[in-house]
Amino acid sequence: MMRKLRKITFILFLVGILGVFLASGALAEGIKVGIILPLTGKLAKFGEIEKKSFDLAFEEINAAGGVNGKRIDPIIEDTTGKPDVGRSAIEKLIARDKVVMVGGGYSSSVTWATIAVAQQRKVPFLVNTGSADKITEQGWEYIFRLNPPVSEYPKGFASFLQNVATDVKTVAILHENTLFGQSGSKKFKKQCEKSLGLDVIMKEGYEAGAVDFKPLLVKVKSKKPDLVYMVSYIMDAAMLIRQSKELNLNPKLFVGGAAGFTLPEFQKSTGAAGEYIFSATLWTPSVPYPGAKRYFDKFVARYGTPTEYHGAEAYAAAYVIADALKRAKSLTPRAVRDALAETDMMTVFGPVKFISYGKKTQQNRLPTFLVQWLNGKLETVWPKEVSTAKYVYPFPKWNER
Amino acid sequence: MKRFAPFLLLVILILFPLLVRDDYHQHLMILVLMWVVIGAGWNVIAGYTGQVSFGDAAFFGTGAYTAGLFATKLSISPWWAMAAGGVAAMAVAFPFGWICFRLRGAYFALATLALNEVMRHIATIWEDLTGGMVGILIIQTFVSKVPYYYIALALAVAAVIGVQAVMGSKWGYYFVSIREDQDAAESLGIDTHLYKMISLNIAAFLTGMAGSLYMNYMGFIDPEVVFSLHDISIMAILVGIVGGVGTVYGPVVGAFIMVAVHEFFRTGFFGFFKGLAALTGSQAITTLAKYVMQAHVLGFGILVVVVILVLPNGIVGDWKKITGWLPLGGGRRSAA
Amino acid sequence: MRFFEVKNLVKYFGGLAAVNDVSFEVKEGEIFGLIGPNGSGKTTIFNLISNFHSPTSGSVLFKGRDITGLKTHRICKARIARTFQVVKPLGRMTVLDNVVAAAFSRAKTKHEARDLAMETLEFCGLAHRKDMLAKSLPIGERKRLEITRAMATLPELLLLDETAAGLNPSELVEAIDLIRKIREKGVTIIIVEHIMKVIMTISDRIHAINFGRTIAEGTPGEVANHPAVIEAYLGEAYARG
Amino acid sequence: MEVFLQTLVAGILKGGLYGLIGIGMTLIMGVMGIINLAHGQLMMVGMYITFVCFHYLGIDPYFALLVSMPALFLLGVAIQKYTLNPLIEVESILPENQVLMTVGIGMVLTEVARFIFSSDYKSVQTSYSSSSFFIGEISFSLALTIAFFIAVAFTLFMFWFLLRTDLGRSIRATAQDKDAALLMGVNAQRITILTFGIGSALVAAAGTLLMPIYYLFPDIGGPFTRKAFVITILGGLGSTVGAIFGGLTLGLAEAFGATYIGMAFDDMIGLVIFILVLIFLPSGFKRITKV
Repeated sequence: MMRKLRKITFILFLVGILGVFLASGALAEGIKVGIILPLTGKLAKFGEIEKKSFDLAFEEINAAGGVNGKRIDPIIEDTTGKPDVGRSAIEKLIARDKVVMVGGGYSSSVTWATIAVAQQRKVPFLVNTGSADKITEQGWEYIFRLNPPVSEYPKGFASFLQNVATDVKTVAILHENTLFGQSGSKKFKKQCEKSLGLDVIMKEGYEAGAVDFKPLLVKVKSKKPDLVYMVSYIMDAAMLIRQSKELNLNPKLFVGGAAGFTLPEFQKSTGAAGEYIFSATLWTPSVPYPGAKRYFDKFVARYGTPTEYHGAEAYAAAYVIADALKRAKSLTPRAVRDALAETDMMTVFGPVKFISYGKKTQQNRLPTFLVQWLNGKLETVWPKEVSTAKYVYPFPKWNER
Repeated sequence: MKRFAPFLLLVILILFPLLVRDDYHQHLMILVLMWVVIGAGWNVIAGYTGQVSFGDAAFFGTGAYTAGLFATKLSISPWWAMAAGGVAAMAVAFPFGWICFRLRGAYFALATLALNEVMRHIATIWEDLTGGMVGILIIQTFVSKVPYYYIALALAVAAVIGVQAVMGSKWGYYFVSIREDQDAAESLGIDTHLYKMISLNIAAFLTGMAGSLYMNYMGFIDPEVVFSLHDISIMAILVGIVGGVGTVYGPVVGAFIMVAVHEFFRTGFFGFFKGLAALTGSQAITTLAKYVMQAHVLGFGILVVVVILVLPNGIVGDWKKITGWLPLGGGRRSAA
Repeated sequence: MRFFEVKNLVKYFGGLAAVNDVSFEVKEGEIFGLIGPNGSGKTTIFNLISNFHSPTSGSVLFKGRDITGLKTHRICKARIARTFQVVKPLGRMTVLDNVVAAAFSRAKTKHEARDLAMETLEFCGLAHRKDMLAKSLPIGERKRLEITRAMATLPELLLLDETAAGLNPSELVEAIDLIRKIREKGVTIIIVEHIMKVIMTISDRIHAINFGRTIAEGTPGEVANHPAVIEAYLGEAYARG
Repeated sequence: MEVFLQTLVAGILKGGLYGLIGIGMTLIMGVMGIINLAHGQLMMVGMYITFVCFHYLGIDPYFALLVSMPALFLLGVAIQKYTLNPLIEVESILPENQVLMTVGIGMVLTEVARFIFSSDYKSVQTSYSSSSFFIGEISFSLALTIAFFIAVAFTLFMFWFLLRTDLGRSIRATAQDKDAALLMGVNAQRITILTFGIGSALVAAAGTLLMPIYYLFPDIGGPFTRKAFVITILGGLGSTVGAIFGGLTLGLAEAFGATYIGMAFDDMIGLVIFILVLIFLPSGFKRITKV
């Protein structure tokens, strides 16, 4: 008898679970937009910032009346930072949730695995972070990219070298061995040698997360370059700068190639050592785009932590998505794609217009800036027209401060 | 009944894409089948031969890169590289095994771990060949999932049947003898070094093939993805031990469970928590759902700890133990 | 041509000589006993013959061929089989599979291997246990499994390491019977044994060692009365007492 | 010359810390005969404790040693008692199931840390974090130099402990010959538990000492686990002196490799040395030093 009772409870339990699953299928009806981000795993930190920004933006859009009176329902899927899981996520979004378009896309490997599906299924995908050049070099008509590809990050810095730092003759390039570091540094080296006429005397990669960069830096020191250009993420960036200080390594210019050198954590963990460090960047709260600073403040007010360029990319992408949905003739993937192709708007991340140039198609083209840490604040120093402070050049020597 | 179970399973698997037409589930099944192949390989060297490998990703990645390089450098269809990927993985396994099989037990395991990392570094640093972290990108051959599904199925079936055949032969007896007692095996005329090499190369071949399949199917690889210690090597171990160490169908069960569990956590128990939150409107459950979804690696970790403590021989290996617990299995227990 | 011969075998572990200049010869078809107190180097000699350890110097000759330094599995192929003092059953395999694995060293097909294994099991009186897991056998039968497995490799020379240790009196009798039966099959046997009663009853000739050195050789009667042997064993008895 | 000397200094200072990481691992390996693949993750936990002490309680990292070491000792004891020791009785095909278990424990620790602290980078910025002093042209990082001397002090203390105390002798006896130790009345279970605790506490110390100059996030454990086993194999299992040699060798090899071959090879150099030592010098430097 007891056994029978247990059996019945067990079956009832299973039925109950099934019931909740079925219930979960029949949820609110809005315009479904899929967002693909790494919310767990190693990349979770940035995925989380992007998710918060998407949430913030979609809430604002919905509060302001949504898209022609309809709510946008973002369905945010976790890729865990793995391509095969990313693919599971987009297959689910398209096949089960029947989204009209997809956004997000963080690391290049996951982005690639997912956009291929989007193209094949003819669902538009707006990439806002995946930065491998190849993503928009396939001529795929359903794929759009908001952020510039990795090879274009040092663009803004070049004009500074040509106009201000003209006495720089030799360059040492240090980079992390990641997609970002390897392609960014390669491109910069080419640019130095071909168009800037600089002598690259050293180019060396390192595995992110090293404890001690001194062997590398002492080598740099012995070669006495005028410019040290580093493509590094936050913590490696901070270690490089701190240990340069320890070694009293004094080039004319320390420049970070985007990424790590502009983030608040960099300042926090270098302290005074971070002063006067330059960095190329796509976005900081001080960029001259409408709403950039406001977005930053809103984010801090809401979540209590600062945001950075990944967040701005996501926030801008949400508005581009809303804009395209508004203009779309119908809420079908095809119509949304056509509307996206005609996007021409201003966002917190800059102007967005998908154009074709070189090998790239449907790629947004953005200027890059040069920023410098001055008095603990990140100031835009180049191009001159948009600068918020005057640059300090050359770099004051560590032991003379 | 038990004898026909594999055939029944095979028929279901053959019919699967015809019955379940949505890409999402087909994709998950392709992953399951790929893991069956990797798990079968791991099971040969670790489960049957007793030489635990922490470095399956070295073979997986080699297979994947072989396919990728065939396509990008030689313009040969990466499908040809399926076999070549297996062979290339063997080319890595051969010198490695030759040198490192003088190490026993945990030391061999550490050496495989080191191999895993060395291969990843090589793929990262040798930019001219591999493209470094930029990775390799190819355009997939098929739009539909179905061809990939059947290729993966063929590979998985071949792997399982192949392993079964090997294990029923002299090699199989030798592998298990080596696992049980290497000295005794050696004294019975078994060239333990040779047969460990054979076992490792079978594992490498299967894993390399799975890597090539991955390249073909996913279209993009970089060193972090295919030489990942966590996502490939450890996952292979999990598939092996959860399914059942040293059993033919263990990897099949293990692959299915691991992919399902992974997806289960990722989607918050397939939307269970979201559904519950929506039904009750409770903020607490929404928060809980968020945590549950973030806990998938934690879930894996706990799964490892629990499986090793409670089901050290995996689900297939300790099947009798499990049926004893379930209330539904009560009928049989009362007989005892 | 001599059947089996050990010449000037020396083995150092670290700075200590475990075997120091031991030589003996075994004739085809005989049971040759190797005795000595605990730690005198008997098992080490077996390990040197089957090359679990390689000798520091000296050589092992089998049917006129120098087999010193041949890999362990090749020694087995050369038809010298051994058992272990601490039994090494292939625990999670059945008794039959244990023997089949051994039989593969002679059989070409699985079928042949099974037949050979079954035959050997019958011969050694372990056929009734064939489907049991080796690890669940009682100690006496584990020792028997060791011998069965060794016999399935069809050896011409069998090295038995303390086969009788730990057996009860009735098992002891069975073990002695089995060893005699094996010899009748034409297999030459070298036996290491601690239990004097066993070795004295079955051996044709005995070689005694202590501290890795030869102290006596001869028929059981001669060796038992050799003063050096008595001293060695008395010494041990005192030490124990 | 300056490059050479600076590299030498960098290698030695780093090697001191590596030695401290290695001693904990080598004790565990020697006594239990297993490889603790959660070693780096235990260090990560120690680092988080240091971070919490500094950030919320305002305790200087060097004083935080007094918190992180006992805490990790208890954690190590719990891990050994409730997850590793029970495995001795579990019947399993794979003899390496204790090693696999440590992998699982490592994953759990990492993810629990992520749960509590998220994936954000944390660092401890003290007044001395980026200070240095110069001897001639050669720069010495202040924090790293202090860490080096504390590490040396711990190492000497461990020597004294292992050679001069009863518990230390029991641990050494168990490491050398488990069966003999059992015969002599050593309670092996208790010894393994204590050893795991001590090993964890030592690696926590290494983590704490690293905190002022390094940074922290949940995944930081993995690379240090790898370094730890490289050091241990280099040094020879269970050998304390060996662990120090192993640590210094790895530190120097990494530093010189980075300077004269390339920083990208940093990790690989350690791994290649590791495989070479495994093959050609199976008992590590123990064979040479005999301690």
